[in-house]
Amino acid sequence: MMIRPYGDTLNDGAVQMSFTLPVAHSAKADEAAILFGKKLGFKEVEVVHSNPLSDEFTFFVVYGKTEISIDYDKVVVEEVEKSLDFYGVNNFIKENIKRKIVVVGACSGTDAHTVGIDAIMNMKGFDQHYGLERYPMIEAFNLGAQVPNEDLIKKAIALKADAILISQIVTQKDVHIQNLTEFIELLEAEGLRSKMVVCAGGPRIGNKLALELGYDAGFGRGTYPENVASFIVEKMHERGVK
Amino acid sequence: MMIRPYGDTLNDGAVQMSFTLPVAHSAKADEAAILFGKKLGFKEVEVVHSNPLSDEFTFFVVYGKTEISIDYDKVVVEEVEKSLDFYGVNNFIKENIKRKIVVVGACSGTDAHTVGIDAIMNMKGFDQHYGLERYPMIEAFNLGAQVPNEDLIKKAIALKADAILISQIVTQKDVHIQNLTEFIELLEAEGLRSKMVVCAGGPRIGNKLALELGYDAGFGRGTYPENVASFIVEKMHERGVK
Amino acid sequence: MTKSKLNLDTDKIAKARELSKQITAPVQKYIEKHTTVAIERTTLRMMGADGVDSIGVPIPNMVVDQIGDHICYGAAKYYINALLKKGVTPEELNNEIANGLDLTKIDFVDFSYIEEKAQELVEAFATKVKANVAYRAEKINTYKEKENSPLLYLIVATGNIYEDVKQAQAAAKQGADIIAVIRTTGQSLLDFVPFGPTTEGFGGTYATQENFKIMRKALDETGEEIGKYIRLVNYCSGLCMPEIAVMGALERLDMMLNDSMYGILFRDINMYRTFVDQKFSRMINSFAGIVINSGEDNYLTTSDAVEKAYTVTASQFINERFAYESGLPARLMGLGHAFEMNPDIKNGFLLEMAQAQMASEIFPEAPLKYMPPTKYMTGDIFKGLAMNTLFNFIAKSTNQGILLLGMLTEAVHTPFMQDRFLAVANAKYVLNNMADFSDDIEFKKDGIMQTRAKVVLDETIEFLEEINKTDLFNAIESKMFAEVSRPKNGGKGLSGVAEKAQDYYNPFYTYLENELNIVKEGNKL
Amino acid sequence: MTKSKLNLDTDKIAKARELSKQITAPVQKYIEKHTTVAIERTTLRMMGADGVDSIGVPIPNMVVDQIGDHICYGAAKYYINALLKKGVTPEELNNEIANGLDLTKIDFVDFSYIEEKAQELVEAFATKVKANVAYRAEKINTYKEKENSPLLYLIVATGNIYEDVKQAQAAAKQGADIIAVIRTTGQSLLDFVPFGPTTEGFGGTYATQENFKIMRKALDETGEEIGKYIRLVNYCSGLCMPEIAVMGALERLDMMLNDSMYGILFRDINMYRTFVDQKFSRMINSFAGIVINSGEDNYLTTSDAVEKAYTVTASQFINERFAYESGLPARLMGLGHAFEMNPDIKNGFLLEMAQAQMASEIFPEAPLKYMPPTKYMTGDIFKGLAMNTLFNFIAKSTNQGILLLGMLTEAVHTPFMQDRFLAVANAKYVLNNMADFSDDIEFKKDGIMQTRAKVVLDETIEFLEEINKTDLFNAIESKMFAEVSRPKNGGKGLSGVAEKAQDYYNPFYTYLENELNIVKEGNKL
Ligand code: B12
Ligand code: B12
Ligand SMILES: Cc1ncc(COP(=O)(O)O)c(C=O)c1O
Ligand SMILES: Cc1ncc(COP(=O)(O)O)c(C=O)c1O
Repeated sequence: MMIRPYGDTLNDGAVQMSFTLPVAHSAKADEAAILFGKKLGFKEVEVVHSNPLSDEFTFFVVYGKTEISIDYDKVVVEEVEKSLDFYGVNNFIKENIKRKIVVVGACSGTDAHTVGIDAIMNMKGFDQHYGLERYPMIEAFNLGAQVPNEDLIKKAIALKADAILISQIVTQKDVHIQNLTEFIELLEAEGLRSKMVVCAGGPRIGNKLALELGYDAGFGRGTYPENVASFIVEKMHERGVK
Repeated sequence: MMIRPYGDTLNDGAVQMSFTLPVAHSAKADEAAILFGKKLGFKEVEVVHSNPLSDEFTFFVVYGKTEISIDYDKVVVEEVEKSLDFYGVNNFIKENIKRKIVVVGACSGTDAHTVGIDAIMNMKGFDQHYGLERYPMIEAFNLGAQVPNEDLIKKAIALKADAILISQIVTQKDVHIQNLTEFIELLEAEGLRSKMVVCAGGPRIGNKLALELGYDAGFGRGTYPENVASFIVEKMHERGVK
Repeated sequence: MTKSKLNLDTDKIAKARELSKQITAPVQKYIEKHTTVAIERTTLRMMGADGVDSIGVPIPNMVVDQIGDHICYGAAKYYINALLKKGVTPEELNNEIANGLDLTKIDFVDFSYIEEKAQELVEAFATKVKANVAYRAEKINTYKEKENSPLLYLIVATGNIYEDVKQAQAAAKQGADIIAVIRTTGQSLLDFVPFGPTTEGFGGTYATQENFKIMRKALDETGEEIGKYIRLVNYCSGLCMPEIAVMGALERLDMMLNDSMYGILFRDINMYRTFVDQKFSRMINSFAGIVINSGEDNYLTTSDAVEKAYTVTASQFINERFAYESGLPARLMGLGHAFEMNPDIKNGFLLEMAQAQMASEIFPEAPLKYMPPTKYMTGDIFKGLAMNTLFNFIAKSTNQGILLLGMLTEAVHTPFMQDRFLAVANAKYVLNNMADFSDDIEFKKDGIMQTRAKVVLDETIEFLEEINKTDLFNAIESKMFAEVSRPKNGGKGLSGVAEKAQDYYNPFYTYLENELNIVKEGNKL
Repeated sequence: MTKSKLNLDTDKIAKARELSKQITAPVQKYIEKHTTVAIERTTLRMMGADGVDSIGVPIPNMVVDQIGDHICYGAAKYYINALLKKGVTPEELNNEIANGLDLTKIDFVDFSYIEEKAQELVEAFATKVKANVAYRAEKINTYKEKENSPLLYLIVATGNIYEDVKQAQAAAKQGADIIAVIRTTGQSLLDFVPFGPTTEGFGGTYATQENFKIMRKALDETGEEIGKYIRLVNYCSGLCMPEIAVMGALERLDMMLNDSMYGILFRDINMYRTFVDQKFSRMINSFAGIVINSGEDNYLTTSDAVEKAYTVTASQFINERFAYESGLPARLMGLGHAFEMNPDIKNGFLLEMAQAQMASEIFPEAPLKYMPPTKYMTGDIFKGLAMNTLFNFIAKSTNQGILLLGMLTEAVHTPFMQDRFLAVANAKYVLNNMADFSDDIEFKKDGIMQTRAKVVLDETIEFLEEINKTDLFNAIESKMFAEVSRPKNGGKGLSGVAEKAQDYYNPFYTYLENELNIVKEGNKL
């Protein structure tokens, strides 16, 4: 099924955009915005608003209609779409792994945003979903924020971790990618990569990106503790971990 | 000079978008939004928000970065960028045309939005800019709204119009294009096209569009009376009208 | 009830009401003496006249055309006579008319038979409408607590009834309480109602009985699914005002845009025609429990909202009076006003709040219809959203009844599905976040807001006095409303007005007058 | 001054102030007895120590390293001694240090010469800073009426000082009154201040003296162009708190994020180190007429804003007390708080307004710094914009001093240029549109807002009493603030604290104590 955006009629291809161009505000600038919209593949482009941000920059609000469409049937998501719940995860561990599993998590590098990893790991959890610490079959260790990659690995070894959870919130200049890559390289250097389930998470982290960087999975905005717990235990089971 | 959008660094190509896709809200839908963004030419695409609008539609807020750029030096605007003011227009007429000119205007077809044409023609004008009725050298006739094309032409002939101004505000299903096209065809059928300066205007009307439809000029949002007055008199002069 | 914040002088309010009564009295006299082609077509529809002929002319129009000048006697007896004489059902009769039957060519039966049959037809009509009223009341009662307060009103305007349905259902799921199907541009000037489902309109969809039915069904379905009664709105306005009222009564619409002067001022429809039509349309709306929405907001799309605020208030008083005269109770009066001041005005928010609060204190029982910013909306959708946020804030804190949600793209296009969603989300956020703000504050004595309301009320009274002096017809002619002049005998539709004959006969009109306890102007003293 | 809306019990407010005094007293005692590497480096900078050696170590750090344990005598005399002995200017001395000169290897001159030279250096420093204060005062005075009220505060955070400049100038032209250059993540944990212009930071730009200079110049230029004094902000926080204060004093910064406990709680810096450093940093800020911004908003990024509102108020009292003890007048206290409640809370707006109004009534002279929603911002930029709109509304109607503008993309990225523009436009619209709203309303007696403020004040007092019972050090250790525990001897930087020797010498500290009329804890009774 080919789909394209819907404004008020099927397949009208309507999209709202806003952006800034590094030119002074003028009729020419408006025209440039239209041309830019056309180059993006819009057939009809209207600059419905523009105003100067300074002598050298202009802001535009633009509506466009495009004939570009994508084949929805061909869209593939490598996403853990279904997930066990709190009880499901604990039962799954009891039945299949038959011992408590150890999960170590941290917000690594210079990143100091603990709220995300806390939401996943702390007792209290998030939005009425218990965190991993509350799972009877999980021993969860939340190392907090600003944990250097080396320390995280050391700690994981010491605690005999089955899984490592890394949170990365700051993404400016791709600092998260550098940091996540460094971690995996260190882990591989230690020969531990295949022994642990390793997940990354954060609002700008997708499953795709995480896979590309060598992680087992990535979890974005709106993740609940059971989503990652469920993934970990199924992955462990799949790998035959006992 | 090649330019592209600016988010917080020159040439980062950052654009904000929002649109709706005709699919249920799901991880797959998010992925579809990303693919759509990529197909528009964005290298990095992030769905920062998505939510269902109904069981069959999902709304997305997306940020993307593109390498698509346009050559600003090659942007051409056929826009009356400079304009005489109230006094300039009157003097120009006195000096060059040497008689009062007649301008007839209306909001035509089924369109009932008078505010725009009133802003241009009525005494009071708009935003402290006098309307054409106040110009000593212009005889302005505002026929109001919902004027059928035939009536407008009849009236223009009767009043010996030098210029006709047409306002079109409603644009849904391109009703303005149909209407503007019909008018020009009628005018040509009457053999009058070359005898009059004909301008279209309205918030969704650009100069480009108007030229394509066979008008002498088009005037969009934020037009002041003197902009069109100035265009009319210069055009008349250019055509050697006395 | 919240206690008064504005400390308005109740004597002044009473004075304004008294003036409106005086202003509308001569108009009422005129109304009583006249009928119109639209009223007669409406009466025909109430009896079952419906359908179109082979070239699309509606049966009610055909009948009225046949009757011609004789509509001064009322169309009812012609149609009833034919039913009796032919011994057919209305459906059958409609078919015959479509095929060329001329009702004026049929001999009359004895009038007592006509009266008897009329009784039956009136009852049949009344039963249907009463069933609708009961159904609505029950559903609203059952699902009461899911309703927003104010009710959230959203428009659909695709031009295609089937697309409208999709968008309306989505809007209802998102939280709308009310769906208005915007009418295509131009329909108000048609002197007939198009027939059947339609898919081609500009800036809106044709109002047809079939479209009403389609949308009603769709909203009922969605309503059941989400456990809510979704109200449906259309336009009871233009040259077919009462006809659309009856279609709405039959198809269980819940609200109708219906103003006593809108057509005159904004569509250049003749004033006599409009006044006569609006009365009957309101009687029907009242009987069908339909909330009317008056159109004071329209003044502010051309006039300045600060300077001309008093015209809004004056028109509310006049609309109220006309509504009472049509038997419409206050709880069905969705009197209109709008948030249309220039956003650059210092303390504009206070002036808007004063105005909205004033309306709410003067018309405490009326479910006021509050219109969002439109005129000062621009392509800057982000600014527009902020304006809508403050608008929603005022709506809640001044206890409005019906909140017409503003679209961030108001200046750009008729709403996209996502625009509607963003509007509902915004309203829900604001309404909940400052739910009891109004109860938690008082206005400063003689502060900006109290003073503003006082000034506007004074101006309103002054204005009503002027109108009363010259009379309403002359006032309209002399540009006193909306800065347009409408000559008494100008505009569309005057030829459709006829003076009633002595023995004018309209059993439905009479029935409704009785049901609604309407005291005729003539009988008043 | 607007009269009280909340009707708070003034005895309770006095009680809270008295408790804070008791709470900070033992801390003051500790502070008086200690110095830190940062204080000594600061003192060195005040005398002219600056620059870096070939591997980038700053001169002040080199000197303090050389002195080692002897910083208990103060670093000043070593540097002054070297100046005298070598007969060089500070610049020349810095060069020699960079090339390996060890100050501790130089014999001491007679102490009276040192004191005499110190006098001269203090004077030079004071003259510079006083000139800055005078310049700022004059400009602000000249351009007064162009300022927004509250002042609009915008951040730039590109990581590159030259990009920051572009964005800052654009923001100023759009209407910002204040520009804050956000600091790169991680800098607060560096025990030195980087040197020179920098172009590589994450989520912010390094705070260096050169970066300060570059931005100051750029803003002065734009300010002159648009006829406004643009205030510049940076972070006087982390392990180099007082050093950055002095850099700011010299480069005419106008505001500094500077909290008495932020570093402890949110950066895990040792508490003793922080308390000692913050005092000197505030003395410098005070002398330089720099408004401090405290960081109470940070509590709410991890704790719930409804439940833990009292921690904000308590911290404001504590920050206020510490500030007084450092000679900082109320007019320089930008006490912090934030609009961080869950937007889904019914009447959340009222709770936020009560909190903001309370801060404003308790600290009437302080230019309160009001932080926008961040925690509940999502990728739904349209909802975010609405939240910012209500936030701006409350800021204006509760008379906040410094309005940190919210970004609709808060949950997405550090601000784009257009985000900043939209924020200013929104604030300007709201502030103007409801300019005098606050003056025009009163709060209902014992209504939701009055009750809420009363409850929070009561909770604050209870909380302060608990802290007072256990003492502030223990309170921090036992998780009473921000739900984190910080052990007394844990965290970064404790090794940089030293007990002052009997003959500790710091002519700058002494000079400022006198200038600012600071009564020592020891001398109090
Ligand atoms: C709170 C906050 C702070 C607090 C952090 C307090 C704390 N103890 O965590 C404070 C004030 C200290 C702070 C500081 C800074 N912040 Co901050 N902060 C935020 C804020 C407002 C909320 C983040 C949050 O708590 N979200 C709520 C949680 C629950 O969501 P979440 O993190 O996305 O987590 C969920 C999922 O992503 C997922 N998840 C997350 N991690 C993981 C890991 C795994 C394994 C799994 C399975 C799932 C998972 O599950 C969670 C639950 O669903 C955001 C803006 C925003 N509204 O998002 C900015 C924001 C993240 N901060 C930002 C910045 C730049 C900073 C600073 C660098 C600014 C500066 N220069 O000083 C500093 C430095 C901090 C540092 N060294 O990292 C930027 C990041 C921009 C970017 N994309 O690069 C943001 C987006 C604000 C902005 N627009 O500028 N910040
Ligand atoms: C006021 C208004 C009305 C009033 C009009 C009153 C009147 N007497 O004009 C009323 C309430 C009657 C009305 C009705 C309708 N409206 Co209306 N209305 C508006 C509104 C709010 C403002 C328009 C306006 O006055 N702008 C101010 C003037 C000064 O600006 P302007 O028209 O752009 O004119 C300037 C320039 O464009 C230019 N210009 C314009 N014409 C010309 C001509 C020439 C020759 C030149 C040189 C320059 C020029 O100069 C002017 C000054 O700078 C807009 C929304 C908005 N905020 O824009 C909707 C809007 C235009 N309406 C709309 C619609 C759909 C309708 C209806 C069809 C709805 C319905 N189904 O009932 C009806 C039908 C009217 C009809 N038959 O045409 C849509 C149009 C959508 C579209 N793009 O197709 C809009 C955009 C609202 C929306 N989002 O749905 N409307
Ligand atoms: C009371 C009233 N009636 C009717 C309409 C629409 O009228 P028309 O169908 O004539 O465009 C409006 C406009 O919004 C209105 O306010
Ligand atoms: C008072 C205070 N200081 C400092 C900072 C920033 O600290 P850092 O530089 O440690 O990230 C903040 C956070 O916004 C703050 O509120």
